[in-house]
Amino acid sequence: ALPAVQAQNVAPADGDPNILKLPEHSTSLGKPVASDGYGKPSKWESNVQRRPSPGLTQTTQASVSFAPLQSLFGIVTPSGLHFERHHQGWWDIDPSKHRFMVNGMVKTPKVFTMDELMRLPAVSRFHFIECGANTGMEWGNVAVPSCQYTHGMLSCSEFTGVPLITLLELAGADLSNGKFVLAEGGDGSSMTRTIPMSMVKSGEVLVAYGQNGEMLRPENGYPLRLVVPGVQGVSWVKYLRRIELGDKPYGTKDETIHYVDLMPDGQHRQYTSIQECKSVVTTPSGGQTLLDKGFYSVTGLAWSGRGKVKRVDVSVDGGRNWRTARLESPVMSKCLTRFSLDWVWDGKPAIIQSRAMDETGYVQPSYRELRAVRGSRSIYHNNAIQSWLVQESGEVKNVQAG
Amino acid sequence: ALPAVQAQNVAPADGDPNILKLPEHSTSLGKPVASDGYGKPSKWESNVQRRPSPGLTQTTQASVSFAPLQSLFGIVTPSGLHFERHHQGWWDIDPSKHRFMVNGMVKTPKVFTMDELMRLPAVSRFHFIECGANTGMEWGNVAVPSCQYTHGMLSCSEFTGVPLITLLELAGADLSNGKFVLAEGGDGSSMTRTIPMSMVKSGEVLVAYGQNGEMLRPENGYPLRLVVPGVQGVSWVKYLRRIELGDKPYGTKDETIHYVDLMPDGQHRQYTSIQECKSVVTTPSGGQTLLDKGFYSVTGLAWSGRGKVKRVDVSVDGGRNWRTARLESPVMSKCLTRFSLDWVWDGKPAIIQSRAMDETGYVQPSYRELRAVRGSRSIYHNNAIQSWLVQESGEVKNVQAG
Amino acid sequence: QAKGGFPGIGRDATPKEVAAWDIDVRPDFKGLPPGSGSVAKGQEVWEGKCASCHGVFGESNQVFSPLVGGTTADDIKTGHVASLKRTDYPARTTLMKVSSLSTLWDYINRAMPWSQPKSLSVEEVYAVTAYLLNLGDILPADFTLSDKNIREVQQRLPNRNGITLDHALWPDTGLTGKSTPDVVAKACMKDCAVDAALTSTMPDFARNAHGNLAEQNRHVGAQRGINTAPPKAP
Amino acid sequence: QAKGGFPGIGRDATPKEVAAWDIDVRPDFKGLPPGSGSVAKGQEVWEGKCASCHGVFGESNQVFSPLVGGTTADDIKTGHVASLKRTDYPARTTLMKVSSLSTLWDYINRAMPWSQPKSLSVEEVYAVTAYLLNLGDILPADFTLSDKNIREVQQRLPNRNGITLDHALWPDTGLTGKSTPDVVAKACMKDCAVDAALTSTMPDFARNAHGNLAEQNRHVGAQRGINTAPPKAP
Ligand code: HEC
Ligand code: HEC
Ligand SMILES: [Ca+2]
Ligand SMILES: [Ca+2]
Ligand SMILES: [Ca+2]
Ligand SMILES: [Ca+2]
Ligand SMILES: [Ca+2]
Ligand SMILES: [Ca+2]
Ligand SMILES: [Co+2]
Ligand SMILES: [Co+2]
Repeated sequence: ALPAVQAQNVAPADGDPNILKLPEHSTSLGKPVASDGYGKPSKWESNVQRRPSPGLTQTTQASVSFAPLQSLFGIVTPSGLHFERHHQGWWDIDPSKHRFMVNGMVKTPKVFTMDELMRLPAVSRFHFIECGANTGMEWGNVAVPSCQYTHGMLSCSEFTGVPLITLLELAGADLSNGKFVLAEGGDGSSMTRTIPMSMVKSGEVLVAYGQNGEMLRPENGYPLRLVVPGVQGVSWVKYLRRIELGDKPYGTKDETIHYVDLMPDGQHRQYTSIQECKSVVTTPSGGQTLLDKGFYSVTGLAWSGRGKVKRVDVSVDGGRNWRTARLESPVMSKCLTRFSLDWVWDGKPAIIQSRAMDETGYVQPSYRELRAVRGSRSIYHNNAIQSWLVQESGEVKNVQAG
Repeated sequence: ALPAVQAQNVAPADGDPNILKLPEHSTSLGKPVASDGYGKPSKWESNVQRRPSPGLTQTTQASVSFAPLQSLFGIVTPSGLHFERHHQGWWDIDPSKHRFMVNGMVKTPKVFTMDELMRLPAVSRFHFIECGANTGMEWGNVAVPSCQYTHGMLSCSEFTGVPLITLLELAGADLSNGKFVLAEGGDGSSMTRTIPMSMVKSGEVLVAYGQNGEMLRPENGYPLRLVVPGVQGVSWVKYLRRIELGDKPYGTKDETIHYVDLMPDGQHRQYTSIQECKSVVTTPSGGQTLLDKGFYSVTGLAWSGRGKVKRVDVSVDGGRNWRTARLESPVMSKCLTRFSLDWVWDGKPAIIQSRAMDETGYVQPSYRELRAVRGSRSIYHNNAIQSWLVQESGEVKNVQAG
Repeated sequence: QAKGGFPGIGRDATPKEVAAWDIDVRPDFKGLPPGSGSVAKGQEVWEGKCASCHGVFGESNQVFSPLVGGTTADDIKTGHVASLKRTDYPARTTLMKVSSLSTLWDYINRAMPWSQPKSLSVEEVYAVTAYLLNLGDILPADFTLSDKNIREVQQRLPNRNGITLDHALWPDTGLTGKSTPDVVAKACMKDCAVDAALTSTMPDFARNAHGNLAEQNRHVGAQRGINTAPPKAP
Repeated sequence: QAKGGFPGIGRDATPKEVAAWDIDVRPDFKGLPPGSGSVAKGQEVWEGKCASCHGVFGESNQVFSPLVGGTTADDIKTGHVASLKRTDYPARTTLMKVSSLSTLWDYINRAMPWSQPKSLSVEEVYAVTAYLLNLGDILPADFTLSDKNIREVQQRLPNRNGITLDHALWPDTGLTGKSTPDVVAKACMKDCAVDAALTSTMPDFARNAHGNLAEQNRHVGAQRGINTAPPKAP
């Protein structure tokens, strides 16, 4: 019952007309250099887009668009496909007018221009960013058809910026009494989040302007955003205008009313920041249809907010048996890691799953294991093992199993 | 004699109006998600473009556009800014009609569709690609004003594809007698280049379809190109249609008439493939003007076609004294590595240089050292140390020194 | 930090600049500007500037989840919203979740009204916060909220005790209770015990809810997107 | 390779498919199709399909470097183009550089005429190759080039001996002579001997040759692009 895709591995009698008759591009002259001073993807790639999930939000400016993970390779997310999460819409801010302020428990509150920030020693690091609500629609049951919508609030870039600690030191920060910083955005929502100084002191929190070699995209906070590796995206404050050093957490809307996790006993967990170890098979995945029986490379992404991915196991029988997948190098801390596993599909139903483990020894849980502790109303921090059912028809369906 | 840029590090009496008067983006509602299903850079970034060098080529289809290295961060080149080199123009090929053939010293010549290639186990790796003629205009003397034109035939991406050895094995390649492969493109030029089987056997030569997470860009060979790490870009055949296994090199136009290096004795070196260890300071660099005296982070790129960059030294006095720069991690083989060094500019003339060393111990030469062996008519493989003169005016000029 | 610092980079902020941007209010009310606002004034503000989106009674889910509803007089006593324990309760309103009054004040002040954020006066923020609490039967109609009495009002928030920090999802020790993860899974490799039944599958009627998936996958590759354009034949 | 191979992936190529694409010709003339073409016929082809770009005598540099010129009768004897030793010789034409006739044949066959590549018949390729050599005084006007005599003609190529493989820039041993790099630099760190004079600088008249550099740098950052729009005042 495989779909009627033309069986391409038998040649027509003499040969394939796409070979025998030389294509136009082999027999004529192509287009000039710098046709685009800034190039675009092929017109044949127009299906590869970020998309909102219909009905998920009531407005388009306090909303989300999901990255098409099912069509991506490697670990870098093309900036044009980076997932979006805005609370009050996005802006394209004139960087020459943007200012960054450091205040609070510092000797002298300071103001920096972009010119000045970009003169300071910068670092470049590959990190994933995941929304705390990624896979949130699936806490109770299957809700969306493809990994774009189940896992697409996830992206990974090379970020360039100045370690926040450098700027705090420049302002004469009180590093013994200052325990938390507040990060604040310059957009309408002026997003605020509390970040522990221990992370800042480690040098990993960046005041970033670069993303994948160029400036941040407007949708991702141009010209300045905070990078808080391993922590949910909402802390990576966009359009960053201010950092305040304090001795207590700030109890902001998006850490005490939202991005709080409802436990079975009716209590809300607050300040749940870390994105725990998680993985998802992106090929094949929900909403796709396999062209034929035979060989496939099952591939996907794994990540952990606590460090490096150590191992990924893959099951094709719904979790009964597992094989350890290959990991692509380099495996970087708080960064996506691509895994893959050889698989010959025999045409029978199969349930594909992946299970990641990080360097702390933490193992990605099944839905059963996760729900046993946290119930199913958390909204945030759903890092359960994802199951894709490959049907005899070749169609792949989002299911929960195990 | 510094330029009349507004001194930004003194505040106006009460404060900066950009702070005191809240900007519009702080006080109103921004744009919706997925305004662009495939996003673009900020409108304020429009100066960051790839560009041809006027007068360099007589046609626009056998030509080059240069990546704006002076404006890039980290190591990933945004695909829209990837340098271009076409010999007969570029194409946007329908991938469903593209075929890939393996023939020559194989048991059975084989044909693959893109569907089939993309089912095979793939790897993803970060590599630089540099045109053999990069910096070629500068062999004899200074010719172009900025590092976009001196060094911009250089880019770096995460490439995804199938190791060529897998496909040769599938065709039953004669691995003991087959010593060379010919790679052939499907465009008008049907670019051909010889590649040694030792490289192919090592698994590092890829039949690639992915670049920075998405498909290759049309200008870079969509839907299929060869990746030959460490070797000059012309071997990374675009629009790849065929690989032939043979026992002798193929003597193609672009390895025996072009991409040959004229030595002082009038002999041409043929089959000069490797891009030797090289580096360039991108900030500050030619054609730029410093805004003020004071602190700068001198930063640039280093790479080697023979492996990893081991060390980069930077001089600000025209090569008299050197300090060892910081290297950004991860340092990957045959990949760009970003370096940086703290510098306080005192307003006096300074000549900035960088000198890279790779893991084989090879040291990037000065123009004097390079020309002593190779003269100045090679066109290709100019990896000499680049000098930028910072003038008292703040203007930075391309010079040759040392 | 570089030897000799970073000459030429950054300047001192002026007091007016700090005042213009340092608007946050912490749970201990650090940052709260002095002032007050009555429920009556708040009703004016609400009906003029808020109700169009959030509903006259804060009950609307047209543009966002309801702000008001789901709390009881008993919750005000216990500081725990009882309905949060129920799995059948339909909504989680703002007043059901909020544990610090500072959060409401701060957020309204920085981000509301949505399309004119930071346009409210200090009095208006006090007033409309008071009115929201009045809509939730937390404050009486004749109340005036101020920096003087806000700590007492905090003690009436229905969910003020409804929160926990006993988890290991904060990237530091100190603030939260646990340092080892709450969920501990096992990496069984062979003949693992699994439930054969699917606990949940994508319902057929939702097949097209996200558009035609064939148009959401590339045209070549190891697979295609499923054509979900026409409803699947039964 | 995966155990059990890759079932379902790839198929055998048909002989016609291989013939359609396997067009390369090696220096040992493996791949050269049998056939021939005369200088006279070549002139027809040249003047009809090539001269508009390369010039009637192959001398044009309108669209590309000249193909013909710079070789002498003596070069044909020695197999070394003498003018390549001169640093004052203006051009490096194709005939000055080419060392294998196969390369010319193969390239014309696959890529020329530039806007109609692969449109020439086998005879036309032989003929126009012969005509190019005739333009370079390498073949007489009454010559007919063929797969039978091409090896002898190879022995008349002016630069057939003008090449070297004695370098370490091939990523393998075997083909080339050296395995250690030709240029050996030293990484001096302190008080290094350098020439104080600049050996070359960007000439002022070329200041604007690449457009206004202010428009080729971002508007913010550690620096700006130099405004090269107006000619610099002296
Ligand atoms: C134009 C529509 C609109 C208007 C007018 C508006 N709001 Fe809102 N409000 C929203 C939206 C949308 C959100 C959710 C924003 C987000 O997702 O971050 C919101 C969020 C809130 C919240 C936080 C709720 C929660 O649980 O996160 C409060 C409190 C609030 N509004 C109060 C007000 C008040 C008070 C006013 C008037 C002074 C007002 N709003 C005017 C649209 C509006
Ligand atoms: C429309 C213009 C055009 C026409 C017509 C044309 N050529 Fe060319 N030719 C070019 C260009 C441009 C190049 C350089 C291509 C490159 O950079 O790879 C070239 C390159 C060549 C070269 C290689 C020279 C070298 O040193 O690399 C040869 C040989 C050649 N042409 C022969 C011919 C012949 C024979 C014909 C006719 C049958 C022909 N050309 C018709 C434009 C043309
Ligand atoms: Ca790095
Ligand atoms: Ca988020
Ligand atoms: Ca890799
Ligand atoms: Ca090249
Ligand atoms: Ca404050
Ligand atoms: Ca052949
Ligand atoms: Co939110
Ligand atoms: Co070339």
